[in-house]
Amino acid sequence: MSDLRNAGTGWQERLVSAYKSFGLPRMIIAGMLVVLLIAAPLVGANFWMQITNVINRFSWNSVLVLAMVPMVHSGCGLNFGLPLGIISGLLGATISLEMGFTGPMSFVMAILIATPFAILFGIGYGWLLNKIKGGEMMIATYVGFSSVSFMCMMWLLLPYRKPDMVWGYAGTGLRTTISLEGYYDQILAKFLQIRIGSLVIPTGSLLFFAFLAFLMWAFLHTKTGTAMTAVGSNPVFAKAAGINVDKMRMLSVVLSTWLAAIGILVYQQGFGFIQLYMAPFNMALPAVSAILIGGASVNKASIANVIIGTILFQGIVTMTPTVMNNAIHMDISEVLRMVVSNGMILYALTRKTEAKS
Amino acid sequence: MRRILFRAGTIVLLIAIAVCMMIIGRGHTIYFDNKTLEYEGTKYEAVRRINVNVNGEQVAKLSKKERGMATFTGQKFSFDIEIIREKNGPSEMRTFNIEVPYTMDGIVVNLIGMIEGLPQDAWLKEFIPAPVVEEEDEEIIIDEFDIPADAREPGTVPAQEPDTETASES
Amino acid sequence: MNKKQNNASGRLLNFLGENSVPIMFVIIVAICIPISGFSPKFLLNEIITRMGRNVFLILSLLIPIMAGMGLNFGMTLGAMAGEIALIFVSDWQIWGIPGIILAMILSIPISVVMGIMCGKILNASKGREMITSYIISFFTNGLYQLLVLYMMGSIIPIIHSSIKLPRGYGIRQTVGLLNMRQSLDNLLALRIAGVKIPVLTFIIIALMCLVIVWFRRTKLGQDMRAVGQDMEVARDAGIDVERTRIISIVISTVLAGFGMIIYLQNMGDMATYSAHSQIGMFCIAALLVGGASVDRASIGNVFLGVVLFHLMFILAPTAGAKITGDTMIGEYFRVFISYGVITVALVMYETKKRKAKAGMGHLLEAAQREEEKANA
Amino acid sequence: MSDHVPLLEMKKVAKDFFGNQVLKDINLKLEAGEVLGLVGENGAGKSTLMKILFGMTEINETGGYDGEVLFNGKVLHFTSPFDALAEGIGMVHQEFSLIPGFTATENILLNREPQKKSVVSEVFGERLNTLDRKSMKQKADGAIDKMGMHIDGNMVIADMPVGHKQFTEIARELSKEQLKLLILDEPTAVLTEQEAEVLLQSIRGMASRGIAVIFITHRLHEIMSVCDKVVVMRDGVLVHDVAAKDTSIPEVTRWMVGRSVNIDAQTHRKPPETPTIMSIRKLWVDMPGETVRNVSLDIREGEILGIGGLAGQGKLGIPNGIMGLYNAGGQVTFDGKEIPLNAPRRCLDSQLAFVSEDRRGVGLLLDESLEWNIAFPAMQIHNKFLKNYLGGLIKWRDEKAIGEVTRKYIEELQIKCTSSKQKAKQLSGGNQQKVCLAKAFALNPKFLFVSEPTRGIDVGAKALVLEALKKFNRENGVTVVMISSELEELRQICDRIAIVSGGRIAGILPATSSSEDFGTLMVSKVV
Repeated sequence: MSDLRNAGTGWQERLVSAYKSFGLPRMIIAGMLVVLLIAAPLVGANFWMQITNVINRFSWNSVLVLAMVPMVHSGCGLNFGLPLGIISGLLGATISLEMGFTGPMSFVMAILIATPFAILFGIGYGWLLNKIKGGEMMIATYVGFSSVSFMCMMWLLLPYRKPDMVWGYAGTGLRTTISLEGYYDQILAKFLQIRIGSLVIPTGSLLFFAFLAFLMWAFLHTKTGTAMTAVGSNPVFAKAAGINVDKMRMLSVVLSTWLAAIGILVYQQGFGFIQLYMAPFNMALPAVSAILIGGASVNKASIANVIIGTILFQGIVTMTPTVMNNAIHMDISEVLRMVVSNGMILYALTRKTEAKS
Repeated sequence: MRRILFRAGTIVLLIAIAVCMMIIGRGHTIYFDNKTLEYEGTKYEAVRRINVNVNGEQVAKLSKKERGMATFTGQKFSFDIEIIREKNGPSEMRTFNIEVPYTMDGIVVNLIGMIEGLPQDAWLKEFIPAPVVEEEDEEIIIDEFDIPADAREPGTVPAQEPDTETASES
Repeated sequence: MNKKQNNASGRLLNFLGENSVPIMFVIIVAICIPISGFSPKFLLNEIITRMGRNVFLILSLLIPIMAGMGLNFGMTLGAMAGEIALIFVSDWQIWGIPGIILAMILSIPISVVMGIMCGKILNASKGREMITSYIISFFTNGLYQLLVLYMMGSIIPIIHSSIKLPRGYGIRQTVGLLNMRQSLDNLLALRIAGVKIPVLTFIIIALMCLVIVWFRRTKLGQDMRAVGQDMEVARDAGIDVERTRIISIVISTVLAGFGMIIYLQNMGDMATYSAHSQIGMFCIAALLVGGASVDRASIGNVFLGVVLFHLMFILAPTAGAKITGDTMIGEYFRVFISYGVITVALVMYETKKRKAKAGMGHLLEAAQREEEKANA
Repeated sequence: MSDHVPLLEMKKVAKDFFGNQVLKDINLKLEAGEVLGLVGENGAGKSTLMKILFGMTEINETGGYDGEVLFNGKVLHFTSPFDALAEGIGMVHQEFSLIPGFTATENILLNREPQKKSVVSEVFGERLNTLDRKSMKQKADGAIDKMGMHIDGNMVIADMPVGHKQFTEIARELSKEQLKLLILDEPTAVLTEQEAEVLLQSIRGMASRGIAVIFITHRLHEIMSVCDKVVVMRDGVLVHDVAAKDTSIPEVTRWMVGRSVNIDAQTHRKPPETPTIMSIRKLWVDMPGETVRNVSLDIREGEILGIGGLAGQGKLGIPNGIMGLYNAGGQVTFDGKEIPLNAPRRCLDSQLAFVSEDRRGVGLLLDESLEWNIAFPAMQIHNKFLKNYLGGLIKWRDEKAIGEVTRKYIEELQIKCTSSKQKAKQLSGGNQQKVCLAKAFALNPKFLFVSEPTRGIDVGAKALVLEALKKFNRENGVTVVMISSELEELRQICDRIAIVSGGRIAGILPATSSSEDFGTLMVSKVV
């Protein structure tokens, strides 16, 4: 039977299978974005401004989406525990600021300080996920939530003293949002920034993402990266081939956590603020649905998925409010975003994947 | 067949209960006025004091030009009033039954008109609340996760748990 | 094995291990009560109020657990159905107990439709029901907002401007339920030594418990238990597994709708866009605190859970403030505990599942050694 | 005689799975109250025949069967086992089909519980009837009595010893009033000797009540003691159908395994008298369904050793345990060094390789390319197909080298595929098996375990695989241990054959020994 299939893989069939693997929901979302792009000038929105917005949002979020890749590759599923990595990033950011670094140095130091936290948290998180193989996604979600709420207490209790970070009246406890002006606000975006009319391209941020994406791509081409993919594809095969499955999974979790930490720092430099307390809660689901929209599944993801997904998702998110508001004076973009992003995750969860144990 | 019958019966029963509830549970607000009333050229003066009782409970004590309020559910409403025309004078008891149209949320009755036995259109009016000028749209936060910043139990507004609040301050 | 079980200390350890979560909470509560300085009367009053308010909602979680579908994070769907019904009822100005009954009846069709949708999706994602039902609750929240924030008042007629947004469509942030506030709780209410007991609410809850007990004895309940334990065997025996699972979710959703209405009539007003968003999490946390696990929960767990969890909820902010001098610490602490307890329960469930799968190599080894001894 | 209708009659029943003929021309008669013993090697077609009789859906899904099955004189057209149950055919499968948290009573009456009506059920359907616990207990107890073995109806399945679970299953079938024919598929496999004896008695009891029984087992003495007639199957053909009293265990054994093909002594070399390369001592392996108990075995350098035996007797557990895929204990020395168990990496480092019987589960990365599948273990274990940068700090995948080696094996083993980049899941079973071999060959092992290399592949591919193994052994001097359920296949290429029975080595014979000798060993310690 399969011999038959082997014989005739014409280009039409390939096209059909490409369509099938792309999936209906993605088609709809891509179609929606095209419609939005066409509609934007028609309803009087500045087209290039829209494009700038999309690129900007892409540059903020892409690293967070990239953080999904390692864990998907090693078969740990979608990293709903992204907030844990984000917390490492937040620790890096706040400590860097507290230590008095400013300008570009504060960004470099934030990354450096966030790294050991990310590794430490990643190891703990990876250890836990190795104990509960098969139930990763649900537990990851709640590990994320617990850690966020735990850190809420810590932000209040840790001895931060820098006046522009803590509540003025009490002198202790971090503020919910901390402005990054004078620190690393737009530090990457301003680097080699290109302006053509109303189109602004944050070259530095894009290059930074490209650099990380390249590293990820390169890693997946090394011996270890290959082993990680094999673990995700078939853990028993990997075990039989002498791979330490748990170690590979752990590595992927650490990588994912670290990328999330870097991701939030990149996000902050674009956004201009550090958001603390309950803010990291909101971060996992958009990243998860972005990579799924990009064509990834629960156990397969590539760099291309990250790029396509982030563009599509952020495109929808940034363009719908303006276009909708201009067109029908009813801003249903937020609701639309919820339906689209969660619908995408649901779609991915209901796809049958090869049963593995 | 038997089952379909039973099922249909259950659904009809539920709908019947629902309809019943809609009738007996329909809430109305009734406002009592002790105000001077002009009807077909005749002027009816407000009295010194009227006490309004619903089910034996006093809901309003109305001096001249005052308005009282009561709420009730259903379409039929009965209340007693005690009329005192002079200070320390004798009181006069009257009982009234009125029917309220289903569609009206609130009605205003002029007690004077009722006491004088005028026709219904003289003393019954629909209560139309004065349009409140509101400031711009209130912000609807429909954030996906919607953890309130102070992370209370959902919907528990502090005002409703005064005990907890005061206790925590002490 | 038998020897170990007969061993008294072993049994004690077993008991402690299986009930570690409730025991931990008892300890937390025992420490917090003296620190917080609340009077017993106040605490008792609070607990009884919260019991009346929450127990019904939590009871709605029991049936999906019985059917092996784990903690139904999708109970939020029922809560939304209840809220939609309440919006209508409050717009139609139906007050008091009739209003509550009408809202319950109205919520049934909405809950059933949502439940069927949820059940079908969960059938397509067997093995990861929990994360799926969790995402479904977000997804449906989007649909709910589309309905309530955009369609109500524009497509669906809403009469009263008191619940409508000034812009002409959409429902306000809060919908006042003053006219039915606690009407269920106040009817037949008793006051014993200053403690108010909402007798009618408790009677309803007791009836619900009886219904659940009865339901376990029905054919459907038996089928659900069978499906919950082994889908394949149940299917081989001719039980329609998919349908049974959908029914369990539908029942849970309908009950959650009723529960939400009971909850909101007690609160007296409704946060239109956020009342449901956390309710699933709090109910699940409470159930788990009561000693339930992902695959096993009883009515006893519900009551114990409500008492312990809500005691913690009342005590944490004050105790936290007394200890650290900051009220917010306690607030965050109780959120942390809620999430933490769910995390711990999920981890325990998964590790137990894996342990059960792990083989009995040691038995083989022992048998071999016996054999050698016999040969020697 | 002509108007007498037997309870069950099969006429010219045949079945193929996509051109692969597994049953040919089966004719069979069974009277009410008769006990029929069905014996045959694994893959002889017993289970397919029973699946046809029981109306299993997979038969229908794969195109039905040829010939006729008559039950009580009526031609059967089952579309699902429920049809069979309705007709009065019951089957006790090898795997338990019981709800672990239910009591025996609940399991016996699963989905057939006596019920009481109530008002609620009038509205919401019969499923809201309450269970009638009292009559449930009565019915279940009745069935247990019928069986003759006492089990506690209130005991939860999870707490039961294995034997009682088996009896619960049987009681479930007996509780069905319409039961006329009961199929028992290796029911005694999990029973202790005494329990098995009770079961045999209860089979006799059933027969005396007029229930016909088809009894499948590898324990031939059980067949002899309880059956009225014995039916022997081999290679999809019914070879003998005789009364039990007219035959004997050795004769049945011969029928079971004996093929007329006599192994040509010339094609066989003399078993090499080389030193031992691997010695296994007191090995136990906890592999579900293939438990290994206290195995000791010496393997000589450069030989091809076959390990045979019936399914479920533990032959598969041996390589899986040594290679660290299942929990194992004992001692294994290879080339003078002890190999730690439960550590796959250490085995591979010592140049052992393993081709698993579970191609799709263990053997392949189904979603990846052939290149990955073939090169992966060699890359990971021996750092092959890698380019080193920065003094070995970065080990980059060498796609070119991987492509080359893959194409080399594609050619050598004649793997049919569109390109070396094709995904493994798109290949046919035979070609997948070749990929698994290529993967092992690419490791350049000194010692190779091959488990069921020909399972589920067509004849052409089978010959190729066996030839490739033989060549690999002869040309590279690699010691090969081949595990297979097909004795003939082992006899073709092996030097010596060890037979595993009951988790233990029952004996080791040269490949040229007679079929009967092997057959006797196979059933010698069956548990």
